[in-house]
Amino acid sequence: MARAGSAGKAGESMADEPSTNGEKKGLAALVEEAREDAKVLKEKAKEEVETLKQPQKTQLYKSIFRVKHDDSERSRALGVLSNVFFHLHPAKINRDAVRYAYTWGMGGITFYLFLVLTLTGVLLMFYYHPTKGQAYRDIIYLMNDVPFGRLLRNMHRWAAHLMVIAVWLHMFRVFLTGSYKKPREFNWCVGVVLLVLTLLLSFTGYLLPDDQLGFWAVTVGTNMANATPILGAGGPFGMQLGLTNYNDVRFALLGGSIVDANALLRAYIWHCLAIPIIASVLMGLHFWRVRKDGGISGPAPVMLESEIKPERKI
Amino acid sequence: MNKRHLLALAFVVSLALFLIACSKKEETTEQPAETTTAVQPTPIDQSTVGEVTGKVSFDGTKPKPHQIMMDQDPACVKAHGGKPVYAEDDEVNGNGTLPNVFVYVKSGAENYTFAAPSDPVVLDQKGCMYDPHVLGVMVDQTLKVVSSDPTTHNIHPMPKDNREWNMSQPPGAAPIEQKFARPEIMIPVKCNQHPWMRAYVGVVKNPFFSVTGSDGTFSIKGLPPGTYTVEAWTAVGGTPQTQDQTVTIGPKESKTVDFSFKAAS
Amino acid sequence: MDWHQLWEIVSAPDNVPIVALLFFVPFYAWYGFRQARENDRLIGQLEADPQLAKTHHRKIFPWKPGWTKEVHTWPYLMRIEFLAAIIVTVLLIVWSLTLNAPLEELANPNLTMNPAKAPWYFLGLQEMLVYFDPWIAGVVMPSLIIVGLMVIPYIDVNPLGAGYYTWKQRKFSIATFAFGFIVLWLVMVVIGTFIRGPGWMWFWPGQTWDPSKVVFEPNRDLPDIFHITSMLGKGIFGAVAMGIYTMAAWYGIHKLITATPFNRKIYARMSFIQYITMQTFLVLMLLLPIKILIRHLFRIKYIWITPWFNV
Amino acid sequence: MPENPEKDPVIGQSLALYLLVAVLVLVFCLGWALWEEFFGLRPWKTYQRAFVARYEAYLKKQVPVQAAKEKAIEASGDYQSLQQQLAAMKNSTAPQAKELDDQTARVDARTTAVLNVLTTARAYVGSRVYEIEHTSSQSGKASIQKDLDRYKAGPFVLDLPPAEAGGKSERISVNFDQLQDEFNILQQEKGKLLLQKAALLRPVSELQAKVDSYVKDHIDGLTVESLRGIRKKYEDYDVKIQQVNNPDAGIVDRCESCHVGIREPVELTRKNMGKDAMAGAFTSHPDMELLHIHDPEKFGCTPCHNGNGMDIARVEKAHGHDEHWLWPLFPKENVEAGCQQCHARDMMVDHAPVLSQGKDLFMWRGCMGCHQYKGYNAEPEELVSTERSIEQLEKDRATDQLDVQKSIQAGDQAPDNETAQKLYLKANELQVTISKISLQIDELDRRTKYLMMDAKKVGPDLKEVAVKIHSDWIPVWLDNPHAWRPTTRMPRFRFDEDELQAVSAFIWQDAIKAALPQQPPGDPVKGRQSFETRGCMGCHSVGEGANRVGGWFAANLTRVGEKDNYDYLVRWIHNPRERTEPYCPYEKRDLTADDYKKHGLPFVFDHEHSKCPNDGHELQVEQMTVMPNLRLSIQEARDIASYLETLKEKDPSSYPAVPYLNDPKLKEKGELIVRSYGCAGCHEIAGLESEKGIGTELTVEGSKPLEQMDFALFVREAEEEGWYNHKGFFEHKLAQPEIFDKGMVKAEGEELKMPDFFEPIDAKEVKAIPELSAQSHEQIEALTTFLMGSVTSQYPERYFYEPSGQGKDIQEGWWIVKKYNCEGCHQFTLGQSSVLMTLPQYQTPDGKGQLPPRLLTEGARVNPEWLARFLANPSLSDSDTDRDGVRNYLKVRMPTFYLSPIEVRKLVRFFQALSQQPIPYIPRKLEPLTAQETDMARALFTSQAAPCLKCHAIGLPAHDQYASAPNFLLAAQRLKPDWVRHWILDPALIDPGTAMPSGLFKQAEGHSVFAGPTPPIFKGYNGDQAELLVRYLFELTPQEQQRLIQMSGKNLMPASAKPATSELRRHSPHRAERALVGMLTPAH
Repeated sequence: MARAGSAGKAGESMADEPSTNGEKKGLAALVEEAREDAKVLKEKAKEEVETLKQPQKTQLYKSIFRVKHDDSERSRALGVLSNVFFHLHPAKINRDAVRYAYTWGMGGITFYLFLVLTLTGVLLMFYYHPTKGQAYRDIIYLMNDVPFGRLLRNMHRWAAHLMVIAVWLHMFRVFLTGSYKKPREFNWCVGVVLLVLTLLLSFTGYLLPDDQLGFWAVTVGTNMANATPILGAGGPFGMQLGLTNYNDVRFALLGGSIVDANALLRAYIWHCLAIPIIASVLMGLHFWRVRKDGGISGPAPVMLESEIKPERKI
Repeated sequence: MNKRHLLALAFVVSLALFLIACSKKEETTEQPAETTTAVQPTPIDQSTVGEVTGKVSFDGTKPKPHQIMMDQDPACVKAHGGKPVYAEDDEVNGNGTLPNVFVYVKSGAENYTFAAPSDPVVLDQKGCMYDPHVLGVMVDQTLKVVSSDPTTHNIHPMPKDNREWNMSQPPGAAPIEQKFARPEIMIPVKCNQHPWMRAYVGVVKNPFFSVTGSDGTFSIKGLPPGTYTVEAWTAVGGTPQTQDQTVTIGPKESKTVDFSFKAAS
Repeated sequence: MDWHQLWEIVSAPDNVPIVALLFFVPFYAWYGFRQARENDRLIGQLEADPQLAKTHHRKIFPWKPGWTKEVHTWPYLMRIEFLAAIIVTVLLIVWSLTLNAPLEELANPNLTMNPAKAPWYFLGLQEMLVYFDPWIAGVVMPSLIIVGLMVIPYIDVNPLGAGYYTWKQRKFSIATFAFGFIVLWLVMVVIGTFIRGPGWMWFWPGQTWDPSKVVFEPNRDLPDIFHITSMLGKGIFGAVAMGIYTMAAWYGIHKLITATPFNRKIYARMSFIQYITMQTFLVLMLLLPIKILIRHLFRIKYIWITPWFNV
Repeated sequence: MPENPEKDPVIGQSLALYLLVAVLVLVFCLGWALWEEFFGLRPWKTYQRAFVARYEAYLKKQVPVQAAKEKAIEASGDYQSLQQQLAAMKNSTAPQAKELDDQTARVDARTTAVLNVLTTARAYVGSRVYEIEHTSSQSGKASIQKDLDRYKAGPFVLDLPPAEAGGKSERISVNFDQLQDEFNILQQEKGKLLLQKAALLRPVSELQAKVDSYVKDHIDGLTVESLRGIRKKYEDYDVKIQQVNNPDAGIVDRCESCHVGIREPVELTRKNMGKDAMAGAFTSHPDMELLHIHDPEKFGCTPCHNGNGMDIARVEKAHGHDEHWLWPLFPKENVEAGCQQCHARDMMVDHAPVLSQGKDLFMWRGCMGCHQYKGYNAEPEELVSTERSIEQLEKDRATDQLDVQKSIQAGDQAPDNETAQKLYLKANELQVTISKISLQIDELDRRTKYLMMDAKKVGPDLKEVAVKIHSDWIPVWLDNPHAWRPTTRMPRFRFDEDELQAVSAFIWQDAIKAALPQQPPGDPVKGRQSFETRGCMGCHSVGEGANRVGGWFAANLTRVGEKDNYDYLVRWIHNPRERTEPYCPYEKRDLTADDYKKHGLPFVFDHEHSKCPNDGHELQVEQMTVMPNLRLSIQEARDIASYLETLKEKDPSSYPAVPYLNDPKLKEKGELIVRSYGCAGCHEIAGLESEKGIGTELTVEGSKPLEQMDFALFVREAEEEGWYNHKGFFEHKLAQPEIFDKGMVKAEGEELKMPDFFEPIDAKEVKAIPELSAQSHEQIEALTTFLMGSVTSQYPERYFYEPSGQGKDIQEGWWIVKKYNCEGCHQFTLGQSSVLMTLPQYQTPDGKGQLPPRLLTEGARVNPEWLARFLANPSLSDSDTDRDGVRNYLKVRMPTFYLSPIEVRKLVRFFQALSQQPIPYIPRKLEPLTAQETDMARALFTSQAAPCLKCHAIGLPAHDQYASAPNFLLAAQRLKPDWVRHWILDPALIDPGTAMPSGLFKQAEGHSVFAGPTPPIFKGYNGDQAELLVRYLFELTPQEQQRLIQMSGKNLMPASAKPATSELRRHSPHRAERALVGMLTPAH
């Protein structure tokens, strides 16, 4: 308040000035003064327009892009290193590592599909309520009313399928090239967990439209959980341990003994929240390990049988 | 923004304006109203018209005349002075011909339109009987029902295709005037108070009809040249029956068509 | 032949990925093995000529002196990544525009779908339900698969073949993996999708999926053939049978991993734990095809019957 | 670094081209996605554009057509005179109106002048008042008040324009209050002026409105103005989704996005909307009236039509023809199925003849015998629940009685009086409760009796087979009923020879053995007369094939003589409800004379003697047939039976003998078969009375999942041929139920049980759908429609048609009307025709006079209490029953249906509701006649000109032989005075085609006056003459009627009347008809 008051006073006194000194200077002087100011401003503007011709030199540009983007070695390296999205990559890689024949590109495609799924998934969440009855209606609504809704849902569905395929092929390639061998053993394990998570992601999404297809697929799936030894009511030793359909592992998964409203909600939470978070963390780990384990495994120079070194004992 | 961008923008804007200008609704004009005039009769060249005449004969044993018992209404008995009255449908003329046969052009005249005559056809109730027993009217021609009896009648035509009506007519009341809008062969007319009373009205679209009289002959005049189906209708013996014949008439020609009915079994 | 039905199954939107898989997997298998063959040829050359082995750059990809050994990620890798991303996007959009994601009737617990199928990637497991009890097919087996996959790096002591395609140097491990992945997983998925019809019955491609089909499925267990009727007898017999199988399989696998001098060399590098682990997983894995064969050829349901579980 | 001899393939190779191509393809894909979004998935845009274009073109064509019509109307005399009237009125009021307008303008000008000053002043005063209100100190208030008062004192100067025409402007100065007054006065003045003007112009504007709407009211179609209005609307048409959204019922229907013209006020036909397939989508709804009943804004489209109202991306999808959509559009021929889900309670659904037929057929064909369906055949179920309630109440009563004892005992021994009183009170309360329960049980007992009266079976009682049927005929019939009697509703069970013998033997041996009284033969010629005129043919027919004449509801009687005993036939015609032995549901057996003898009772059982002598339970004392008792004399029954016997084609003895009928072994086997085929669903069979229907319940069969329908081996075929749907299943099942056994290997007795209701035209040729007659197809279509509509609704129940009050009465009434085939003789609505109306003997003028009364306004016509009496006993007499209580002059006779009071009540309410008459009926009080008025009425009645007594019966046989209308003596009890008044004024308005003539009265000076010459006594009478007659009729006594007859004397009945001749005339009203009646039945 005080500030505003003083500012107001200052304003008043400024406003008062011309009325007191005005007589002396006269109108002509005032006009002259204003013209001078305008000239300065014009100069400045001109200057700045000139600099706009080289946008990469502006403060704005520099604040975002820290390095030059030219063909120099340094720029190319920095371009990767200084970019949070690209710095997963090393600045330089083995010349043959770019070869598609070796990598099949499946790891990258899987990651890309994950991004696509995240994007489309988030958009789908805007229109979806994980409640019985409403869920199905939402899908109908999505298919018929939401702009690009049909495309969105289709893309989400097919990207998920494609991701499963890509993951499998990725694993196939990694095995064929023996890339899980020392020092990449642990990263292979992370990969296996990611594979399982991918399948679970897809599976939990299956139920969400709440249609016959998803309902029965999930029923079949969770009935297996019911048969878990020791944990499921229908599995070996389940009965002996006093398990029923209301306290076994399937009940925990579904929040009930059948696939119903609770199951829908649980599937939704798993699908949209829990698994994506876990998968993201593990993905980060996976990529980080790739870097730390010396980049991608090859193509490495072939080794000969004669070159096998004797094993180092612990 | 450089010059090229400006140009492009200008182009797009002008294109849009042009399109808007073009899409303005075309002027919607309505044709002037066609005047639909009342139905005009088809002109017929009176110099070429022909004629169909004929005789309707009766074959076989004459039906036994049935006496009508009017004792239900003394006024009716009185009107006949105690003389016995017989049903008209049993009548056969002395010369073996049939009266009360309705002969009309059933088809062949569809291409002509005719205006209904302005004079009404009269149906009288005399001595609790309809006079005439069989009559023809044109579509939209007035049927005028009068009563010469001192008792109340009601006139109740029972058509299939036209609208049914049933009007009471006390003695001395004004004539009832009605029209029939659709052709129909034949409309029976009855009086609910005197169940024996029966008349038949033939409603046709053309003026080519005739009812045989006590000589059993008929004649249909004024027919333009052409081929026609002529039908005869009779209720002789109590059961309605019809017969068809085709006849071709040249200009100014006169043809004879004879019918022969038996009593219905 | 019921072509109409075959077409309906193949063209069902949700089955499209499997059809794609039928093309992808052979293609990439061929793609990988072609490089493996080249590598093997190179290895042969180098083994024959130690001199060359010292100078050669040891890759099948061409290399000339003077070429840089490393390239910048930007743009040489990234451009490929972008290209791949664009192609995948195009593929997805086209796919999404032409095929609608399936949406069936509202879920109705009173109306059982016939067949009620799990998502296609789990159909291999569902197929296992035919041969094993749910707890094995649905719980034990997936766990074993996951654990089995994870132990691979730790039991594969062969130091060769890291970072390049080769067949010659890793015959056993590649054969085993290919068997597990292609035969035991993908083929089962394909069977589950295309062959299993209503009532989870076997229909050859082109056979009409008739829900009312009736097949002869004798409920016969291995002990029954030997006329063992008592529960205890069945239990003991089953344990003995399993024991015999384990011994035989163990012995067979052992023979296999010590078949060649090279194999013996690798075997010598293995620790005891590694050996036991490997044997365990391989014996269990082998149980699968054997059980399938027994089921299909001899129509035997269980081998080992106990009051608590059946195998 | 050495020179690079070769280009490095990794670095050197450019991917630019690939990237470019990929990006281009991507851009193309994005474009494709956009196109798909805006056009590909929006085909309705094309539809709407096409519609707008075509509709505009059509309207453009319509304008001149309608303009011509308008011109014709404008040219009419009525319109011209209206116009002239209007012009004249306008001219006459114009100067006054102008004067008023001028005055108003002057007042306005003065108001403006005042307001100029007043606005500022008011604003100032307002602000000062606010300050006063919000100033806290009294002194402050006072000072502002002072300031304000000074301001108010003014002066304010006003420059006012002249107040009068030609007056002068004035300048006045006023204070604030005066200023305000000035303003208020001016306002009032203006209000007055406006009122004056309105009063002046009201007649003008009323006439103007009449003129304006004249063309609209008289034109056929729309006026040019409204056509232009529509065109204007469509000129700026915005292409967008047109949808009905009713969140309450979950309806989102966008059907109108393509079917744009469905609700347009202009009737659009396929023809005038173009030639391509699209034109079909643009037509108007074919039944606009339906849309008025079911507002589309509330109901949308899919609740009636099915389809997928939300998905309009493809035509097939919108119509719900894609897989996995549970509610595909109903096909055109079954479109009425959509009515059923909300109209399940209606037996008769207006606007839905096919569905109504299907509902009726479900009952008539006996489907309900095997298949449960909610609402059908409710009596047996209700009977069971009533009996259960009685049992429960009896138990309660017993407990209460014990409690009474206990309470009294406890009271007797109570320590103090207070406690004792409490306990005694409790005992008393319980005793009252017991009485109430006892009364309730009595009521329920009576209900049991009524329900047993109303419970009917579709087929005849098989217990009577032994006394009724020639035994040799039984297997002939069972083998193929259609072959023996093509029109029968008894279906063909596919029995093989063994089963046939077993079933025949069981039925024969299971039946009651008794002797019937021998009947002497009657006169077949008279019998034929009776059969053709008494009304038998409202339900029954005679003659086969093309010669068949008569109703469809009951059996064709041509060959009845080949199977039935003459004695039984006579008993049946005399009283079809007569039973040989009563059935006791409690003991589950038929009682014999011995049971009665044991208790010293005569073997008499009827509705008055309906309790079991053994246990007091209600008995089934009558045949469970809907056939009524015509109350014929035993002689007439013999005549009819004799006549029917003459129609047979061959003698019963010509059937092959069946010696096995008495084989007891076959009986056992037969019983199993009869049980498994559910024969007892339609027939009464000894020992199987309480069998349940063997079929599936069909109440919601239409929404049963297809997978659960037993297509057997036909799934593939059905899919390929396009009938793998509910419609296909129902049609095939109905046409040939055994089709789904085809190819199946089944053990004996496992085959499908449903019999063949429809016989193929050519039985030898085996086809998926056999060739059936057109009539069979029609019935199958109707039943299919009914079943397709029988669904679990997805809409809230409050959307169902479940009316209360009169709507409910009508709903319930139709079930009874259909159950007893009332429509065989009567007409309830104008569109519907009774069976009798279509028969040849009723086509002639005199024949029409012999038809049973039409019941178009029955509820408004008759007193409901009288109607209840009449329905219970149409003879209206306990002793003389061989007559009709109202219309004894007709040969056709209203029979006795032995309706229970439940059904009588429902029917009475039904008729009252059909005519929107309130229940209970409180008669209008009629003014008693003065002596003068009585004399006048008498004079009118007996005058020559008044024909009333000519047709109306008066109770004298010599006169009544000519009568063709009911006796006036009935009027007071039977009729409602208002109806009578309307009736005598113009009967044709109430019952078009009636024998009673119109024009008996004319209107004069606001009264109705007799049209003929009135007797002199009427001179100077000012009252309403029709009302006078009504009052007279309702006061009419037998004595008064005698007096009338005496007064009429000769006019009514001439001395010459000879009963002999008149008798002859009475029976042959006109010879033409007599001849026709003879032609009816084929020569034999």
